[in-house]
Amino acid sequence: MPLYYDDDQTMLADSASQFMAEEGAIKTQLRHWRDTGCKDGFGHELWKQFGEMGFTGILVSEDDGGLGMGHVEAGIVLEEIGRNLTPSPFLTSSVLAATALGRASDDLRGRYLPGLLTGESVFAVAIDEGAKHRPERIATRAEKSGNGFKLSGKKDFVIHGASADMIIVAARTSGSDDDAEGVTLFAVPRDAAGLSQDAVKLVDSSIATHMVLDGVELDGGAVIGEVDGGREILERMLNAGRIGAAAEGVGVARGAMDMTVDYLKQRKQFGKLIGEFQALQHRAAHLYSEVEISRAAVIKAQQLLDADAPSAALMVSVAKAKVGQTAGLAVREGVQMHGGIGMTDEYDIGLYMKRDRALQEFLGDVYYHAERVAQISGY
Amino acid sequence: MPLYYDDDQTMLADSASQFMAEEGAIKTQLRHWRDTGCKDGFGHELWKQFGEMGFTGILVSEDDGGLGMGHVEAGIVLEEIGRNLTPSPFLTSSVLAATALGRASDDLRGRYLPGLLTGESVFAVAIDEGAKHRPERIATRAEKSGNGFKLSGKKDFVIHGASADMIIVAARTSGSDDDAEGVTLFAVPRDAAGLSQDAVKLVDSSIATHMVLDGVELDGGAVIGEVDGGREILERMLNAGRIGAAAEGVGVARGAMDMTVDYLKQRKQFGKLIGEFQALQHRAAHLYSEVEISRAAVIKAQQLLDADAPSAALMVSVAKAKVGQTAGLAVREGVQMHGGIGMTDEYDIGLYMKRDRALQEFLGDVYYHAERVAQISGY
Amino acid sequence: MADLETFRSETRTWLEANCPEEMRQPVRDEEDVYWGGRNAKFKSEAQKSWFEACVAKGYTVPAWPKAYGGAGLEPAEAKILREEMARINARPPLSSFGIWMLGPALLKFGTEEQKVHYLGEIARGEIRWCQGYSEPGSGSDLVSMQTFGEDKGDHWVVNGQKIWTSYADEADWIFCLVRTDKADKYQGITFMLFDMATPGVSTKPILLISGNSPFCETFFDDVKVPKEQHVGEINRGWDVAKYLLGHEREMISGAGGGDRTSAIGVAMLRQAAKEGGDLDPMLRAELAMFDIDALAYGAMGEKFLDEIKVGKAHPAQPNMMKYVGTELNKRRHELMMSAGGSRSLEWDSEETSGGKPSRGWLRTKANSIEGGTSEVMLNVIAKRILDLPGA
Amino acid sequence: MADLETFRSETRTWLEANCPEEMRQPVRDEEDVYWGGRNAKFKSEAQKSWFEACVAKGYTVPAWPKAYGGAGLEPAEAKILREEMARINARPPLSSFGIWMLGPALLKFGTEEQKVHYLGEIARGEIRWCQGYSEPGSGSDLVSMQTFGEDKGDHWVVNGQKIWTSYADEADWIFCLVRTDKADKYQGITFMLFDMATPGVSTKPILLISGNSPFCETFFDDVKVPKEQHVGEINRGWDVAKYLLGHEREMISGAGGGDRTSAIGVAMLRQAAKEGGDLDPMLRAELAMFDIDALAYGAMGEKFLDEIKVGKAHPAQPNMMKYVGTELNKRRHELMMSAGGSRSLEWDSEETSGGKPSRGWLRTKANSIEGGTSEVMLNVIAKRILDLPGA
Repeated sequence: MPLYYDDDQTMLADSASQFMAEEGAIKTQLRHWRDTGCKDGFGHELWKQFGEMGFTGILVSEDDGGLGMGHVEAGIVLEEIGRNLTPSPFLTSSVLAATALGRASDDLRGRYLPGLLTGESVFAVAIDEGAKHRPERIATRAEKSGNGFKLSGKKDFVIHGASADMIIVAARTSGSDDDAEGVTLFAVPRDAAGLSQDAVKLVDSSIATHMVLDGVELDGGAVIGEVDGGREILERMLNAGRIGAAAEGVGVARGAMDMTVDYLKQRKQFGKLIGEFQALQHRAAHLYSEVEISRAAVIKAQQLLDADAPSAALMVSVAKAKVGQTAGLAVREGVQMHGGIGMTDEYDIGLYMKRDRALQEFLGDVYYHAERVAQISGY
Repeated sequence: MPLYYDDDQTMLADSASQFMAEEGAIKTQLRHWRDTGCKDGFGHELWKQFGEMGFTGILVSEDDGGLGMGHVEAGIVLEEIGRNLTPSPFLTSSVLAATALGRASDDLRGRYLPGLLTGESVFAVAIDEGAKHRPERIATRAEKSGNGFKLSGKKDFVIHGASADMIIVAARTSGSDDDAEGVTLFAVPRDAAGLSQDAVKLVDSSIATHMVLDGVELDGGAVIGEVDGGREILERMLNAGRIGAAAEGVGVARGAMDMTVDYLKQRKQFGKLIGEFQALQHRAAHLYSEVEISRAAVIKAQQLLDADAPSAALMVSVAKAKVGQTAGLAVREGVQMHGGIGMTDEYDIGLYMKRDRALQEFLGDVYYHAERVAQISGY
Repeated sequence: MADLETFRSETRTWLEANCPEEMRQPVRDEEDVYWGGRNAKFKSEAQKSWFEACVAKGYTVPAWPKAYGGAGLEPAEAKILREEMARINARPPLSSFGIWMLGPALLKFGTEEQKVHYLGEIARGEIRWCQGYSEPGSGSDLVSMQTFGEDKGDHWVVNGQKIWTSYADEADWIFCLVRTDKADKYQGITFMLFDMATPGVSTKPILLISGNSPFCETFFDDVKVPKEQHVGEINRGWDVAKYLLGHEREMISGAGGGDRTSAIGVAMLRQAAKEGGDLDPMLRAELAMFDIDALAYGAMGEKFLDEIKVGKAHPAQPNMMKYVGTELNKRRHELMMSAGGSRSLEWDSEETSGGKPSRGWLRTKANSIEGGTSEVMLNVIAKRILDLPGA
Repeated sequence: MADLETFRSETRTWLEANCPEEMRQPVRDEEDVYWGGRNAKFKSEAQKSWFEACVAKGYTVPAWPKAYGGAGLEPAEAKILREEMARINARPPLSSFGIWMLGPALLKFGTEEQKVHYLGEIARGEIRWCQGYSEPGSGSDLVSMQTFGEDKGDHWVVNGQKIWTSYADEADWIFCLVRTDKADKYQGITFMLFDMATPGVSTKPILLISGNSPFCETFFDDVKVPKEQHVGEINRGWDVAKYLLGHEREMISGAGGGDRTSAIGVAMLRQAAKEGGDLDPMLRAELAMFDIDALAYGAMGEKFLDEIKVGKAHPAQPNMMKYVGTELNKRRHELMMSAGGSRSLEWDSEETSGGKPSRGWLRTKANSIEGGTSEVMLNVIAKRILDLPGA
């Protein structure tokens, strides 16, 4: 499959680009919800518009009423989200949760997918336990209780957890914390007894929670996939989320770069446009190269995931790590090249820096994925 | 102690600088011995001149007829060696071997030091076993045999091994390969029965050997320090050698940088001196900064070693790693900024690149010392 | 040497007696810093008594002459005082741009009368100063500034706008670059001093990405400045400004040690362990590479200060120190954010003392902009140290 | 699609029958490469038979039209042939600057007569070509070249000097940039072809830091070149040169895959294990960071080739590929040297096949110089892609 967009994908990119620039713009979305102290950090109206556009169902099968598209298409939407810093529950709901729900029972799919498609529902995932992404280790316990389970443990960095109607929780039904097997995924309703969440605002104005599961009782129908067999779905969900975050990161990098290159063409110092200075030209050209390459890595990984290729996991980590480095470079160069005004809240470049930082951390940072590249490669 | 040279050190630097530029120049020394296919890779006449200048005895105590100076002074000579790429056995004989011999018996000191002082003798050290520096692991065995020892094993990267009158060999007298204790240092004469060396020319035109010890019999008097107690002297010798190599590396970096900055002021392209291009100016300025900082780190480590401070080992590794990165940058930028002619044997810049590579590897490269920094620091 | 040892033990005794326990802890936030000035309030009795003891002893500005409110300490003595204060974690009794910036300029360029008057006020923390250098159109190209002082005989009438004036909204006086001759770019600037309460001066805080507002835009609308209120000669203010910039760069570089030159690997491991985790092997490698650079830079900082003392440092060397020190500090905070993981992303949680990691990280991004950008530093190194031809 | 599957199986059968076992191993050294030309000698029977089978089939230049000695393969077929050859490690039957450089220029700018004549010779490996572009004073600033061809009616008389002419001492013919109008910098250059045996042509090999001499200085002393021996219009040779430079950059970038885009971590671990060692944790981290960049660049290479096929690639994109690809390759060899340790330092030992690691490492340093330096590539990206104002 060629590594550029086909006609359908190009059309989707055009409409996502237009939609996000018009409806999802920084001023009307990110700044608005931030400055009004919104408890969700995003707008439900916009989320419903996502539904009307069909974006919410990109990864939902046609049988379930979705578009039945793939990660390339989800990435197209995410890249535009990244460029415009549009706050939305797209990544957690339509990518992460949708991927897991695709493997769930008819009952769970019927319960949750319709709300997702219309943008009425918001979903979150609870994976991390501690400040770093370490999904290899899951200590949260789900013990048999009647014909259901009782969940106990703590989860951190649950993005949109407080706004979610349902949270997918990875818990251990057998084995010890570091075992690969014995993991089960649960669809936990927001109002489950024993579930409490402590919401914190993050640097990018998104809202995450620290979650405590204190004997949360669920019936067997809440299990996604098989009991003790959640690892495979978890991996699938994580890889979908990682490449989604990487696609959004490419958008962040491109947004920051475009804004900076524009600035280089406007700002004068020493009687010249600063974009005439060769040192800045070379740095901008280097950044451009890195952004293009990162984007290629992301599309490659998306295609491999869509093809269910064995090398997909490696390429997902390559892409997440590479984008992490590139987007980091883009926002650092962006702020530096803007000079003093880059440090002010009035200019948007700093917002790119903040979003990049949160996105870097989500589902594994550069270091986590570099380690994974080494391990998958066999060294 | 201030981190600049005092009057005596400044005088020494002046005389070393003049001596090396006149007697140790690339054309008359490195190129001469290289192009005539010299089996030593250096000139014995020059080595005797080192003796006449007193350089050979900088680290030899005054009681033993040396100058009783410290690592700062040895580093002054080494930096000039580095700038001029002067091939000599100074680092292996007057730094590494001299440091170990300083802890040796009267007998060994009497046997070997006079020849060192006059530049009649050349010494080498045999530490590495394998292609990487891993002195924590010593597999070469020294078994009790009569009132002496019988040594068996293999050593690699023995610089000047084939030219040396005596080689200091680290061997194991007890314990297993990875034990910290149980190591003993031996002064092995070149003509010891069972000792064989296979000389190879290295990229920088220096000559190293692969050494096989096949039941080399030595009497007890060949032991440097105490039996089983060699680790401390070995560490001391290695740190002396490492900071010496780092000082030489600073010289290599400075030599390459100076040559390159000069070239930037001469070569024209697009109707301008290439040194007028801001991108090259910034890279040169960055390189300058790195060289200055590396030099400060080296002097700091030398002073700490001279003061026998507990933090010396950490700073030695910091300096060796930092210089490794900086000298690598200097020679890469040097060749690149010279353009095509930088790739020719006719120009000297490539010789700096070759020397840097060998020096980087000697006694631990950037990665080895970065690991050591982490371990000594406690993480 | 014996004298110095005596001085050390006396200092230790004096500190023991005069520095309250509460003042022997690291500064945690802006609240803990005492800036002085007309409207200053002490946060605590301890802060007040420590400040007053220092003023009486001349220890707000220990190296300044006694005549100007200092303690007249020799460099070696001042170093001992610093060491002894550091030993017990003593907080600075007074923070002030008057001490860091204007003071050195006055010591070098001021008249005797100015020194006695202004330095005394600074030493006693009576007047809080701010700096008026940059303008919206003049950042790196500072000398292109346009704020103009029209000559009206015994006074100037100043009009224009400054930006990045630190704490201008809380300052009493400003030291300010004003163009007094439009015909000469370099020799047409005067280094003026005037009261921020003068009619026509107004300020507007700038909200930064860190969420703080330490800087202002400052506007001058027909501000009357008496003719005697300038440092150095009229139209020669650029000399004073250049001198101060060098000084500022040295300060920002962190060459004096402290946080900016220290290794962080072990601290990050401990922090990870507190969260029940370990360091990623790859992050550990990056930390080691950072520690190497930080410790090497620390050695350079020491060397630089040693060389300055005896006049061996290249006059452009502060630019190199500023460049490397600030880039290093940005990298340090990037790594600290990585090691801190999602916890360090929190913007206003209690556990992060109100987002200290993330706000601190964002704050460092200004390091390589303020006081001369990294790009300007590299230009200066290329030209003044490497003598590369002008582009 | 069915046709392509048929083509694949036919190709597989043909290769099975025609590619000798000996030709199914990686190229180990220069000896293993067959360059063709008047003085060419085959190293072995296998090399000869493989070459001849390919010539007969048009597989020395599979994508060229059959009329010019190629096999006239469609892009998709050519890709299958490449894949099938790679699958069995088949060596290229013929290496040649005629194939890589002159051929594409002739295909685009040549007359029909030139194509039949020169392309045929190239396809059959009869003539070995070299390239005359750079001059001692004209490296990055190529267009400033001075070699001059004086117009003598039916021929030019060429005088001047070229440098970095690859294998000029073994080449039969040269394609060469010659100034034919001193008044016009860009539109005063002609792209000429002439026989290296012409009186007045002499060459002198350049010894490189790798110890090899693949390049020469080439001197022209009153060399007579017939007027018909030029490609493109007279005085419009710069268009041909620019086209070829783009092509060369694409080639050097390694975008086509192979070594330059592959990860090395696992190979380095195996190599370390062979020496009984392990990877330093810090080196392992660097290798992982490298592998990330290499695999991402590999994806970019694929994307770039896909886009070129359908005309979606920015025309200046080869400059980006060249910049990144060559910098990456230099880094790859630095890491390979580190992983190889002291063994890789050996200059002529048997164990290193005569210093392959160190000589190969040194060779890569030219990657970012030849065919346009990294600095020139960055200039082009800044101007032609980012549209930054001219400096």
